[in-house]
Amino acid sequence: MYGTGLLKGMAITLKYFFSKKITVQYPEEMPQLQERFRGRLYIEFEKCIACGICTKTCPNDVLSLEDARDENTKKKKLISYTIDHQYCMFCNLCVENCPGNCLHFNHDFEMSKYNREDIKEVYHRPPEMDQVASSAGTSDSGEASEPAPGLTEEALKKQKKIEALMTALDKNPVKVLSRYVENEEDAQILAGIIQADRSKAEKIVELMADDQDKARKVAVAFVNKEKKQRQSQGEGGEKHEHE
Amino acid sequence: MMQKIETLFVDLSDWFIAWLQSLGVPLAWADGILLLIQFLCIVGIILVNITILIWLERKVSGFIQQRPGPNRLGPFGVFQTIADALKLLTKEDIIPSKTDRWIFLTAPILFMTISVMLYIVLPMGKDMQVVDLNVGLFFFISLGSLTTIALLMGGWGSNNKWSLLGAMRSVAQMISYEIPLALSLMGVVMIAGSLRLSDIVAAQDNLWFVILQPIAFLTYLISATAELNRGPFDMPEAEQELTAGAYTEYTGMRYALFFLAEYTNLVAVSALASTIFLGGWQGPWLPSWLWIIIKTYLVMFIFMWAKWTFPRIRMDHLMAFSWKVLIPVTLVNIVATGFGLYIFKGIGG
Amino acid sequence: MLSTERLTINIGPQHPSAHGGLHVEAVLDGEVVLDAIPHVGYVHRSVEKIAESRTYAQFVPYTARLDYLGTHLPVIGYVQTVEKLAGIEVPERAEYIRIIMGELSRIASHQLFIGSLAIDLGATTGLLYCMRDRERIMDMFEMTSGQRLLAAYMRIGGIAEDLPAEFIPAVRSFVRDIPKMIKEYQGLLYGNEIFQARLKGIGKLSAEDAIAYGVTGPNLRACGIDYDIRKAEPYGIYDRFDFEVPVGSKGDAWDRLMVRNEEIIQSGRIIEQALEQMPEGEIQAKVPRVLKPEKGKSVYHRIEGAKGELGYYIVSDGGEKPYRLHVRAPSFVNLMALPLVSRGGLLQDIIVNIATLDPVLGEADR
Amino acid sequence: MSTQQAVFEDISKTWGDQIEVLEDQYFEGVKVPCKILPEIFQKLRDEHGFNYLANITAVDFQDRFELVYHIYSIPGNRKLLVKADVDHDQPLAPSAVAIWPTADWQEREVFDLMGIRFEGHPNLQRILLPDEFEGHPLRKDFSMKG
Repeated sequence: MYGTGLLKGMAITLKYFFSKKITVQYPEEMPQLQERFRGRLYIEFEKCIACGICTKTCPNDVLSLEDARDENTKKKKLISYTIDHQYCMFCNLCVENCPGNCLHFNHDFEMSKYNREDIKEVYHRPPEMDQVASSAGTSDSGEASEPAPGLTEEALKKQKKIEALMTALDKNPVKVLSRYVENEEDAQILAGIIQADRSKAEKIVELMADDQDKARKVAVAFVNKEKKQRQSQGEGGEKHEHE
Repeated sequence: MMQKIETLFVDLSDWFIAWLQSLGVPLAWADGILLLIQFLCIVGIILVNITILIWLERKVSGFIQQRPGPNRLGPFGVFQTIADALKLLTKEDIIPSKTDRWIFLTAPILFMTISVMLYIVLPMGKDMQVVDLNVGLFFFISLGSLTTIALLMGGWGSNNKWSLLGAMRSVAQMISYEIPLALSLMGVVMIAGSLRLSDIVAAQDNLWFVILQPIAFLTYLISATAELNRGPFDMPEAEQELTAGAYTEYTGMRYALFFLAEYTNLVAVSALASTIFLGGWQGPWLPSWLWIIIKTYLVMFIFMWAKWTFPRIRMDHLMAFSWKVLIPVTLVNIVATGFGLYIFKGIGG
Repeated sequence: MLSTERLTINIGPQHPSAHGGLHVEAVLDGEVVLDAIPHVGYVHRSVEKIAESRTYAQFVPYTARLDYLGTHLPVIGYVQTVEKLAGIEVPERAEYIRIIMGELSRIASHQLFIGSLAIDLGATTGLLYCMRDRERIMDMFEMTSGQRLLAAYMRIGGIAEDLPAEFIPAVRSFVRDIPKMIKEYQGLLYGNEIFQARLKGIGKLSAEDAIAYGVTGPNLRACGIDYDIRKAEPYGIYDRFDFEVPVGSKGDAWDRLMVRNEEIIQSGRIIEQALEQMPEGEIQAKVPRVLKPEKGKSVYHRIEGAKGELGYYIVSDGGEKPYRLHVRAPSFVNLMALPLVSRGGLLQDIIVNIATLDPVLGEADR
Repeated sequence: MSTQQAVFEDISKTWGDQIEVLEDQYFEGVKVPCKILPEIFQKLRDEHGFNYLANITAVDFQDRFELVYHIYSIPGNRKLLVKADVDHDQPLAPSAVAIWPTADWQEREVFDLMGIRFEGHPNLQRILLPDEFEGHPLRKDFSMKG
């Protein structure tokens, strides 16, 4: 009969009138991003060997780098690295082709800026990366690569210590961590936290190299927080914290 | 207490007249002043109603489309409309150079004025009516059809092809649907035996006319949708075809006036539907003025629900539907009502 | 008899139903259309010239921007052309993944077709429901490639990354839900009498005209011609799947809608079969880092895109960049039929015809 | 393939050594002189059922242009490639619009981007680029610097 189609449509819309709303309330509620989501491109400056493959693979000339010969090792080193996000197509070609695996996309998608110039992101060589203080050869990069003498020695020592601790932590986390917390169980919890969040691991390792007491305090704080969280999760059902 | 709330507004006006008379103002003057105040109240009611209504329309459309609708300003986003109105008020009033200036400028004002005038005869509760005309229904229908002129003025004055097309469509549509609209109300008038709206409400003491006249109610709803230029009959605007039809060249507050007037009409038409078919302000427990609001909003929900479900009909189908379906159906309904009345009176008398 | 003046109005390029930059010059007599002349080129980006200054691998992401509504299909077409040109064999698993992604793109494109048709007819809610269902496909694209709309997932010789673990359950549940979605569109749109009245008998295109004007894809099949490149010249591994090619009979807007509706179901069938048959293994063939196809070789390769025959013609001069690349865009050719189907109808039918010819201007203008 | 063979035999019988058969792994084709294009198209459409013109494009080889036509026969599911050389200094070619209306826009596109004029085209105007645009961007000598 004429009109049944209309009524059927109205029944469908009425059904949805009372159904759950599916809009993601964006600024308050972050969208569920998939693991491979390509947000902002970033570079791990320390790992880059300045080979320039990324700049050659990029279809849109987003990437550019400035390199120089190291006086001592005769190797190329990276002085600065520029990512001009406004031309990026998020095609992933640079990430796939990077031999040192130092280009990545993170999950940050809020990239809008008020000025066109602000979109460009320039990485400068951090001063502590220059292991031996050298006055020559780096003059073109200005303030970024002229570290104060003396500090470099100390920074280098610390760097090495951190690196050693990090490898130890990766190999046997519970053993290393049990020195900083009360018992083995807590050490295990802490190991879990550190494995889940790399930034926390780095923080703790840095403190270990610097100030043992402070590291202990922070470690205990981490464990207590995690314990509390587990408790509340036990009450409120399984909830995955989304990052 | 209940009685107090029921007669709240009537008491207020009685008290006001008495107060004016105690100051030595003659009765005729006092009545005049009261009329003026009543008119201002209507404008106030309209504005408040429209803010709620536009918000409601957005909420309904959102809910139907699985969205929450506006929810940023105020609780549940109720202040969204106010913010929008403020924005439109502060916008530049652009008058294109090639327009027919005076026609262009007066069209939205005329549209709004006509829409507001519709409210004069609507009973908004027991004894709550600005003017109880003995030809109230007739007044309503004839004023309602005047809005065509305002739309035509807007479309013609804009000197824009889209606007003109929209205006032409609106004239054709309004003329075609005026007839079934009036005819579908005739059955009710025949039963009630009066064009006075308060009489029609009183005649529904025992039985709402929607039960006696279901076909008339349906045809009224359909032709009212067309009269209101609402989806699925929104030919004159037809956003996807005519960009905005007759309103294409309007900006700022002038555009807002058109927009507001359309919603004013929506409230008026829905209120008339509840007055004529749903027993008007009559209802148990609650005060009469609350009943009419509830019924009006229910009718408006039906309008919104249909708008957000259906696609737009085609122009020639629209005309054919009016002339080939609605008008014959309403005519048959009138004849059937006449027969029914004759038989009923024959039995009764 | 009143003499009436002809009225020329410009639908677009800025118009709610211009589908992204189409300009139709409509000559009207009242509401009756005397002629409708499409003007394209408002989103021209000279993709073919860009190709000449990019290496074969670098050009991959640009192709996704042709038909951005069925984003994997133009990429598949391009990489397969280059593989033909350079003689690269693609691993089995990559072929299956390409089929799945391509058919998902086709479903996404057709869903958006239904939605945009609905909103062009004034049924806003239809669009929102279609968008909601398409969102699940977008999520799957994000899952695999990290990009939602312009997923550059295909690579010359294979695909970029293997499927993540959560992908296959997601596809399965989506394919399972296709009949439910269709039923909802049926209830809200196809079953609606107003909707039917707006589409049935509108914009008729005869089979002869369709062939003469080079109309392809669902629009050609709606005219009653059983021609699908997936069957006529199976590319990739399409010869391994069992599916039907839906064909219309009248060639009107309604048939164009119904053909696409049926294609969604058939694509679902293909995806199901592909999931069953998909082997484990390599996803990327060995491709030299700098790809230099043989000098003087040229290849024309065509696939069944969401809009019709999508062809690439590439000429190599032995260098690492294509000497000449031409895209045979179905939307561009299909748009030529717009005056043909619109003449004699009403102004409102032009909107229906634009929507049902389903041009995507990124592809038409290139 | 036998019918395809017949096509080749037929056209080489008519035009003799003006026709050069192209070796192509995927797409069998012929190379013909530009001026006999309309006749050969007429014959292909009317006698051999090639009713569908899929694609027209042109390649700039700097000393010459090469027009490329991809033609199908839809019920027969056959395909044929036709190539023709066009002079670089005076790029003129006969139009195929009278035989396949679909050539209309595609020839306009070739004219627009490559600058080959088609004689007998009803409306040879720029299609993708604005009317006042100068030059033809797909030519190799087109300057990319704005």
